[in-house]
Amino acid sequence: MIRFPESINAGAALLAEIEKRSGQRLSACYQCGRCTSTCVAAFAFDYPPHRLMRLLQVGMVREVLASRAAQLCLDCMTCSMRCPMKLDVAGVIETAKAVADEAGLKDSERDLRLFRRGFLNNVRRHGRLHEAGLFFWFNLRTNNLFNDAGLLPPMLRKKNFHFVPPRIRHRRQVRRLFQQINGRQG
Amino acid sequence: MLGVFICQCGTNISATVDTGAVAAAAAGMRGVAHAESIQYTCSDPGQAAIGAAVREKRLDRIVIAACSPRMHEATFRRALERAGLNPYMMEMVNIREQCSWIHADTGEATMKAVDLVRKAVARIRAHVPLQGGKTAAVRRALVIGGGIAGIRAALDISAAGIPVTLVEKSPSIGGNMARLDKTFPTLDCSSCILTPLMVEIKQHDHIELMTNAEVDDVRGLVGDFQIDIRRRSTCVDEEKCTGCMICQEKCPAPAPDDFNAGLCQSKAISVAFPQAVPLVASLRKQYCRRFNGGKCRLCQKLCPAGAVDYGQEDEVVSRSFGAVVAATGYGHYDWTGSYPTFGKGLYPDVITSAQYERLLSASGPTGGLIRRPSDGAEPRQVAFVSCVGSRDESAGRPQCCSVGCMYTAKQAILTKEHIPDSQSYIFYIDMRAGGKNYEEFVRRAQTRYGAIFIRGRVGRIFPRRGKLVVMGTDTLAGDQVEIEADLVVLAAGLTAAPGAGELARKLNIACDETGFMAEEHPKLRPVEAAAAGVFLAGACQGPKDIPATVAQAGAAAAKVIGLLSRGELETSPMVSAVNPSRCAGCFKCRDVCPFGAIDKDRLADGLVTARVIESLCRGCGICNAACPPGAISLNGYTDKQLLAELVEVLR
Amino acid sequence: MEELIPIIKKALEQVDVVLGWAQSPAAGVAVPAFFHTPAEADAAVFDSTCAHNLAVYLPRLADKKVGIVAKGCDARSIAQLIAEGAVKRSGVFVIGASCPGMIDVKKAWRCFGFGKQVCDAAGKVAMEGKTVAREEILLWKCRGCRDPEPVICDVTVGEASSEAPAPPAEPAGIRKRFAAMTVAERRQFWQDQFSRCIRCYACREACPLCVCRDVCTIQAHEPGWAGAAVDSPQSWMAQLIRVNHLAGRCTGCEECERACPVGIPLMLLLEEQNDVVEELFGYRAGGEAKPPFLTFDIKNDTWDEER
Amino acid sequence: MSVYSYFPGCSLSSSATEYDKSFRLVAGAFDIGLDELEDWNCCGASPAPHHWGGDLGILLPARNLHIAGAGHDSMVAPCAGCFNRLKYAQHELSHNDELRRRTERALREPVRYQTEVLNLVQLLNREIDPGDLAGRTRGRLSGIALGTYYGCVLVRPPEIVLYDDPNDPVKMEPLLKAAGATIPHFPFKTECCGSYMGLARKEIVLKASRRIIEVALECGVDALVTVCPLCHQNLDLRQQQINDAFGTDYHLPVLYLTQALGLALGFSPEELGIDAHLSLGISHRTSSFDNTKKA
Amino acid sequence: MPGKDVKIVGFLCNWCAYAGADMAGMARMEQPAGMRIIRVPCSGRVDPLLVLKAFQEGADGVLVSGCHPGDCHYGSGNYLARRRLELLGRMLPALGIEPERFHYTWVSASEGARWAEIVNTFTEAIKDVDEGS
Repeated sequence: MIRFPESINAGAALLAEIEKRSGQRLSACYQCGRCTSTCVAAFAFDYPPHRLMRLLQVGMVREVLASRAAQLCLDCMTCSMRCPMKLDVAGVIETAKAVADEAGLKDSERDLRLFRRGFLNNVRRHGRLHEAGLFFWFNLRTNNLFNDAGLLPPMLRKKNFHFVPPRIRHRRQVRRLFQQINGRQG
Repeated sequence: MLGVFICQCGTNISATVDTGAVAAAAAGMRGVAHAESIQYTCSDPGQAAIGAAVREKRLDRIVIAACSPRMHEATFRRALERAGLNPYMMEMVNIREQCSWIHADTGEATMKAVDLVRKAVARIRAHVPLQGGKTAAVRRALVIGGGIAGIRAALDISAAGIPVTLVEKSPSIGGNMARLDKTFPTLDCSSCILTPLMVEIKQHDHIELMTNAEVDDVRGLVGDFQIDIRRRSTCVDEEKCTGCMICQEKCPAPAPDDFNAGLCQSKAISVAFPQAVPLVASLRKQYCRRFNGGKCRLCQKLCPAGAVDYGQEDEVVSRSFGAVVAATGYGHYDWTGSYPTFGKGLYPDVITSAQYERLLSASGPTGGLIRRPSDGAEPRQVAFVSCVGSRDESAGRPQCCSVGCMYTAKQAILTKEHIPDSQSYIFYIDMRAGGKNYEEFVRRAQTRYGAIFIRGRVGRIFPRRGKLVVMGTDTLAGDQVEIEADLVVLAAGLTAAPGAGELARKLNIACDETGFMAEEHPKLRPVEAAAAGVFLAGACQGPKDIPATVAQAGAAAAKVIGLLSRGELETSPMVSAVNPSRCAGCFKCRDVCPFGAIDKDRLADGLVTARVIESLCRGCGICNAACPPGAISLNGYTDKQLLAELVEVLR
Repeated sequence: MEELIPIIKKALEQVDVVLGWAQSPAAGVAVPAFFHTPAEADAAVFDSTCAHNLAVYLPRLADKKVGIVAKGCDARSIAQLIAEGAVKRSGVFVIGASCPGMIDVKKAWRCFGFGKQVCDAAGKVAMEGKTVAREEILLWKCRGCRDPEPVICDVTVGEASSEAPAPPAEPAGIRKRFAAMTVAERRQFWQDQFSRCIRCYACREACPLCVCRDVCTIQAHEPGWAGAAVDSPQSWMAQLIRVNHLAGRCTGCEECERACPVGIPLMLLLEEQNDVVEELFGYRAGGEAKPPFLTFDIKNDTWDEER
Repeated sequence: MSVYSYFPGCSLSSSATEYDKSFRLVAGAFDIGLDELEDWNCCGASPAPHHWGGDLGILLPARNLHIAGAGHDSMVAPCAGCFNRLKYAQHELSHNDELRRRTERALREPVRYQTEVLNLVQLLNREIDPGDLAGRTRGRLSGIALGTYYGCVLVRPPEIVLYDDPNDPVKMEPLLKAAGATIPHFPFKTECCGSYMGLARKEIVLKASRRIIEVALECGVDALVTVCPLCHQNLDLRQQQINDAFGTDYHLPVLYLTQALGLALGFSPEELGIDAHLSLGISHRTSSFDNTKKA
Repeated sequence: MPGKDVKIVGFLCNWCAYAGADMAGMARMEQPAGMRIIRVPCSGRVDPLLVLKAFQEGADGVLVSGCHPGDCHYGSGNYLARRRLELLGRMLPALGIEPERFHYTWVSASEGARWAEIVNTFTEAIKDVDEGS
């Protein structure tokens, strides 16, 4: 049960943070559901986009931060393009994701987080993405060795699958860029 | 002797402005003999207090700090008159709309209010008593637009014995209502209600009907508008045509059928629809072969009445009117531009409710059988999409169309009546059924007719194997929805009628930001437009349903009757006047006057000076600003008055 | 320019009076003269000191038929008065004089001494031993003169000058300084300038287009646009009224500035205003069209003001 | 000859080498000089802005902008993702002082970020005159219906990328039409393909991409044309996975815009790397492309 | 509090701009308190001298607003006004008045939000000038 005003009060600070960072006023949402109607990933969400917006409106910010939806959002911005109130729904979800990162909420969508982390560490190491390296690393870490194995033969045929990682000269500079991240790492 | 009254307006003003302090400050201003703060100055006790103060302290000029003068200036002028003062010896100070309502800080708002009162006190010392004149009013009204609003207004005005000219742009009166099948919430047949009224218009002695006609030019002002009406050439002599439709039958040139919302084709020469009033054919030159390089004269040859005249030209009729009723109705929002995800109009089976209305109608292109446009099949699964071009700021249309929910429910009911094994789905956001018996009607659609209401806005419509996939959301169930529909009906929003803005400009009245004509005040002057003598009826003022339209048309008619029944009108004394002893005779005033209201006057000593023709002067004051020696002044807004204000607010 | 005298005499056959110039023996320069009879006309001269704009007399002679000797710039004033209806075209007979450019006699006097004859018989500037470049003592408006020939005239006198008008000068002196000033400096500049104003209204009296004369609002007690006090803000406001009333009407004849006994550079204001009017409306006072503030065509007024 | 800095990005130098190859061929044909950016790094792609607070989504592309700042006036980034990241970084660097300072701390000098960043369509529209193209292609693509698939990041967010209508982009059309192709109505041209979820959450990609292919076929599309390597991967490389997952039998070729134009210009499918395309290898339309080559 | 020390005189036509300012009030749109509105029947009534007089009397800014071109209640008043006012605006630097202190613009009766926005931005602009000088 949502208790008013307790719920609103409890979520007020976080909500204000999300509104400030995203530049969106959540109260403008009138729950028409068009964001959900256009979302290609919503079927995999625990909360569809319009419910994320509603949860924020009533102060249930933690539910949003911890949601799988916030992690799974593709940021394709279709919802933002369609919102009749011109709200940047994707931007709100994106902000929620960043706030969740900073708050250290790491339980949902571990594989996806792992992939993103692996991707970025891969770039940190080489300066560019080593696709084959990421591919094998991810499958090893997730104990799913045959994930996308069917794609390998055609890739190999294309000669597009490089086993030797790319290297750039100023890798150190790239690493310095990584040191400038504000949010929490890991 | 000056009296100052500070209105508290309940708490509207006093919540932010310390009215007591303003009154105290006013009491100390030069010439002020009386200052008080009143709870509701516009109320009876408030006006009585003004009267009492005038009598007791022999006040001769009054300053009232209250709401906007646009709201109550007339009220207080009457109050002064009752108190025995010249009504123009009053100055209003706007401390509500332009002070208490826009400031949060009491100190600041109070200080501003004192400033504004001081400005008015200074100004009113320069006031002089003004006396309005009387002018004869033309006893004839113009009604623009022949939909249900215009028809009702014309009938009501003429019932009071005032002649009416009814101007309609299209070939027949009837408007949008004539295109409807049935009407909510009673489901009575639209034609059955409307057609008798249309006929009554045609037969009425006091009503002059002009179809294919538009207002060309408007001059003059309330009581005596001179209006040019252009009657478009239709190449058909209205007197001779009997409406036999032989021409239409034989005409070889196809043309869009406007009446049927483009669902089918008509002919270049045609009768608008079988119940049209007047029942005459008209020829649309842009589609006619003869007017596009061809030699065809079939209609002329075949017309048994000899009514076809290719040489007919536009005719401009000039008339004088005492008052005007605008009843131009509404237009349909063109959704194809702003909703690319609905197919941009490329899917034939995505239609608007206006088109669906024609499919439902027995007089429509399918004879009342619901057949979808692409293949003529009878649809089983029908999806209704609400709020297309309504409540959508991304499409620049934030407003509610106010009738979509109701007519969509109606169409779902009629769908079930036409095709008993059909299923209707209504995507809605909020069900707005505020009228009498409306909610019950919507419930009926749901319970008795089994329409499935889905709360959520549709995101996409795309084709799949001859059907249309409607992707939406059921926000109540919290999940996405996909429907394979045979037919999709979009409840497209209502817009101002095409050309309404241009007409408003000619009539010198305002439109709101959505393009509908603006009333002077939503509660105090709901049918009055910004220009005196112009009234609004029906959907030209904003989207509304038929009952509200008819009611407003009656109200507009009552206003016209009230205005013209006395035969004469009071004129404003706020016109320009020339002080001949200061006139240099340069006539710059005459050059700038938009109304030709300046004439030459030869004084006894031979000097030539300017003179104002008061009956033509409208009180804009442009001449005043153009006069180098300051000889011409606009009563009520003289240089002296404005300078007094200016100096005082900057003190 | 001796051919002027017979032309004036001939004009007097059809007009009541001819406005021209005669030599002032005391000052050594030409001064305005009214010729009513052929005999009087013998005194007529036309040389480089005939700076006065005689059009200033026309409105007050509106009931007479008047002949007037006019330079190119004077003719613009006449045309403007006609366009505004202050003077009837049929009431004036314009003797257009080819103008060699007028000199600033005050500057000439500074060079040669007061009362010295500064023009020779040919109408050229005589230097009496002293050499001063002609450009230096020319009136500002004559530099880069746009109207050496009268826009309106019934008869012409003199050869069209073979000499090209002096080229427009780079802003020098006060113009240069003014152009370089910040807005705040200009505010101070005008305050200083108008602290010298003695409210003599010579600027207004010399102006051919100040047609209000005795009903002029600057001097009116009501409604009180500008007080009568001789102090800088009020004098400044009074001048602004005049400048405003000349918007789109001033032909740039410089008579106000020439008349100012305390030397306030009034033309800085009027030149700026004339430039803006020309830029905005493509209008230059002194033609056949009425000023842009008195006449315009709404339908074609598509000018986009939302800069 | 105008010369542009060229930012290939990771995809064009590994899994999408055919995009790079075909781009260079088309550029060469129109005398467009490409000067590959020296020592460029990964733009951060989709994961960077979505992880660790998102700063890397700006920091990584910033370095590339900085390198480009020393080179030509304009830089082309054919990969839609790289283009989007670069535009984003440009926007943030000019609006977010704090982030710019952090960038400069890493780069150890003031960052140069003003280089004009162009996407592939922008570049081609600027450099290729449709009339010229029409003359040189002699209608080789005529009779082929190409579905223009823009994806999401090329046009969104509109206030950052400042390019084309975000809901109904059309800028690919003039060139393809000039090459003789027909462009049927294709409503899913900006629908998301599932982005980078392929490895971690495959079902999202398969479902999203399936719908795009389904609608394309419904609209009579013979082949999709794209400028995004990730979209290409999801729609083409994973087409068989889609068929396996949904029991469909799709064989819809997916071409890079440069491949389509390359075909039109008479380059062979091999030269353009088209033989590498999975979906095309099993396509019923293969023959029609062979025909175009002969024509 | 914004605009506390900035005194602005606004000449507003009765039919459009004044009604627009009323509309802003009806929508309770908070605005700086320095605006002092003088109602005139038409922007064409605004003699440029009124503006200059306001500056002379110490106004920090002057705003003139009327109906949008084409919507003038009197047909052409605002056209005439914009000619006079445009000239005035361009003259101000020569008169020693910062042109930012003067603005003329059109506000319709329904544009309450626009009016509030105009008052806010104009007040800010004047404050900028004040701080700059």
